[in-house]
Amino acid sequence: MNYFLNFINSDAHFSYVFSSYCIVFLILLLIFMFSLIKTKKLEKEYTVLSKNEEKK
Amino acid sequence: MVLEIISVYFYRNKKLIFDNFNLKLKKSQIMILIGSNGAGKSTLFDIIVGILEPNNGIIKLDNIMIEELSAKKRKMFTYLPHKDSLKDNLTIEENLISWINISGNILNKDQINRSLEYYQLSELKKKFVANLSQGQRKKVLLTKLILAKTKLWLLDEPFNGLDADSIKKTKKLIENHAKNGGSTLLSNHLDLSIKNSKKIFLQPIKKSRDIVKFETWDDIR
Amino acid sequence: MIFKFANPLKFQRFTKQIQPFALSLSIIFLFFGLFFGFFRSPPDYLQGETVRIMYIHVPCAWFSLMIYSVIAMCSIFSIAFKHTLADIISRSCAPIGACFTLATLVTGSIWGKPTWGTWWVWDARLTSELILLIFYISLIIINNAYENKEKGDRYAAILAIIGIINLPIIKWSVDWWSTLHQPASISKLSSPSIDNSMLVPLFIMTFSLFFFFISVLLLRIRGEIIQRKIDVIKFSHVR
Amino acid sequence: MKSDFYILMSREISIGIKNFFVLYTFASFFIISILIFVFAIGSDLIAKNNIYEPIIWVLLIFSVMLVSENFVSNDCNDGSLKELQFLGYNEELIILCKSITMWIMILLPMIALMPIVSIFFKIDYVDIFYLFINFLFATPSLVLLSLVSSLFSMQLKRNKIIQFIIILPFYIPIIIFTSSSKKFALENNLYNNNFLILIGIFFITLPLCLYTSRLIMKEINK
Repeated sequence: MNYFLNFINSDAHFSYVFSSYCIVFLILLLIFMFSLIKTKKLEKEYTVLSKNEEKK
Repeated sequence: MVLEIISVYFYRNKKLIFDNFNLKLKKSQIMILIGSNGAGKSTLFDIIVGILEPNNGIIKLDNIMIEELSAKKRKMFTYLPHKDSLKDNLTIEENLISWINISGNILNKDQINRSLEYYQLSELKKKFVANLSQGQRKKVLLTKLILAKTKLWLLDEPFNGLDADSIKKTKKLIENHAKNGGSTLLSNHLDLSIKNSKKIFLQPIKKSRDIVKFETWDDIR
Repeated sequence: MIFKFANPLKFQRFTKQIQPFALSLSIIFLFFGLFFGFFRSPPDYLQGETVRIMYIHVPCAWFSLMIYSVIAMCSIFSIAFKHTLADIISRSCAPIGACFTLATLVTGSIWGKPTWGTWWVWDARLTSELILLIFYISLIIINNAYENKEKGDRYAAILAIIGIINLPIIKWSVDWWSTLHQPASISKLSSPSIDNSMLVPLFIMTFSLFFFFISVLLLRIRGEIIQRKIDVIKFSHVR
Repeated sequence: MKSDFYILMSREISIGIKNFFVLYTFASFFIISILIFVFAIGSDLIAKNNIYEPIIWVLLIFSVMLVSENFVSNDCNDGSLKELQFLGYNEELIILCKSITMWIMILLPMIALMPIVSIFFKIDYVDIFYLFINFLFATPSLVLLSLVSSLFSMQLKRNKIIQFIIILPFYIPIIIFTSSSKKFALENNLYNNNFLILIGIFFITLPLCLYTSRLIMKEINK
């Protein structure tokens, strides 16, 4: 437990480690969000298209 | 059997162009493919010649599969595609000479001059191809037929851009080629008739896949 | 071939089930990794706390190379067997690979600041990572350069094949070049002598990133399949 | 019966000689960009810490890339590339003959340009000899790579710039081993075996570029 404590108050290196983790999680979140939104949009479009395919 | 096309299927960017297409070309027979542009005439020629592989189907030249014969192809057919492969910065004569070297025949100068007279191109011999009209370029392309000593002729729309007189000349050329045992397959977008020739009408495939069922991976290619 | 009988519909349902499962697995492993990384492992005597960046930097570097080998295998498969699933996998892998290399570069330069004092150092591994990023970007560009998706896939596969053979040469020549330019820099970035207390979070983080990669990949594959179905429907209307 | 290689080579050379204009673009681009560098850096600075070699190599790479475009494009647009294919010549041979003619046509202006460049940069004669040997071994792989990149851009209607972005990472090993030979001669004995590495790189890029251009040429007709 004390590893984490003196990690918190090691003021010199804390900002570097913390920022690097935040940036990596940001990048991974971005790629996840983009592909999620893209797939959802495509699914909606596909259901619309296949609906009026059946009508024809 | 000079040329045989057996059950060819071909997709081009998600559209079905040939659906179980069959064709048989016998010796000294003329066959005309008539179809609107975009019906896949030049695609068919590309498939016959072996540049495009059909999705499935077999093409046979003199009962040999097209994949097997690689260098011998030159001797078996002459294919004049839609785009004339003439170099702009060369004169007519140089173009013909370079074509003769590529297609593997050996001809001397006066044979070339005699062949140029057929379409009255002999006085344009020294002109560069760049400043020739579209019709004259087509005539230069057709003089290749006179020089070629091959059995099978594959002509992709030989008549467009030609005036009436040279259309008659080309027809006469094709007819006496058929007389001495050669066979030709030519395509045209207008309906025309050559003596004892067989006509095939190519319609673009109307059968669109209404309810699109995606069974195999090729459906979404 | 294993993919022959799995048609798009079955494959789509398969990805729909696996994807959330993989995502939850990756989040669980992430918590374990962070716990072991920050609570159980000691700081390094030489670099202090910044060694904890290694737990995220090294897995990302491994994955940027692993994803490129996935793309390379899929492009060979697609050139040899002309199977659309291989094209779809390699098309959806490229952006994820680019993000992992970007993450490696950023964490590498952040890690370099305390150890070397400057943000960017022309160290051998960082430069070859930068070249890998440029290569990923050119793969993505060529994938979307053509309106006809199939042509884009084919040219991207050809570029990937050129890359398979040239990237090791580039890596080797960059290493040789950087040893000439900076003979002095003892590459501190190399992970120090790892005792097992540091090894455990490293592997757990690798597993979490692996499952994250799988889930995003399956998501993008499903999107690609649906995109191609839409194109086919749109094209079949055009007479 | 003349062999395929002889036929193709004679065709390529006869066509290459006809459009001599290509050599003027190559030579003029090379000279003008050298002038730009001299004005930018100043000739005494170049002569002092002799960075003339990297400058020459970077300019050579860009001029080869520019010139390779019109070697392939007028053949492909007027259909003679397709004609060669359906006449039964396999694609590797076509590309091999094109690269050989391009290499020869690039060699001629370089022989003329070398003395001029040496006067510009006040290089002594020993280095010119090594520069030229380096040049002989590196340009074949440069030519092959730029041909592949111009084939890539044949199909692109909109943005032709992609061909430069794609192919640049593959020039890195060549530029590393050519422009560093003179500078690090003293520190290590890599001086004389840089040529061997360049030959090695050439023997890797030769089959690779021939195979990929075969794949591309099959794709162009689709």
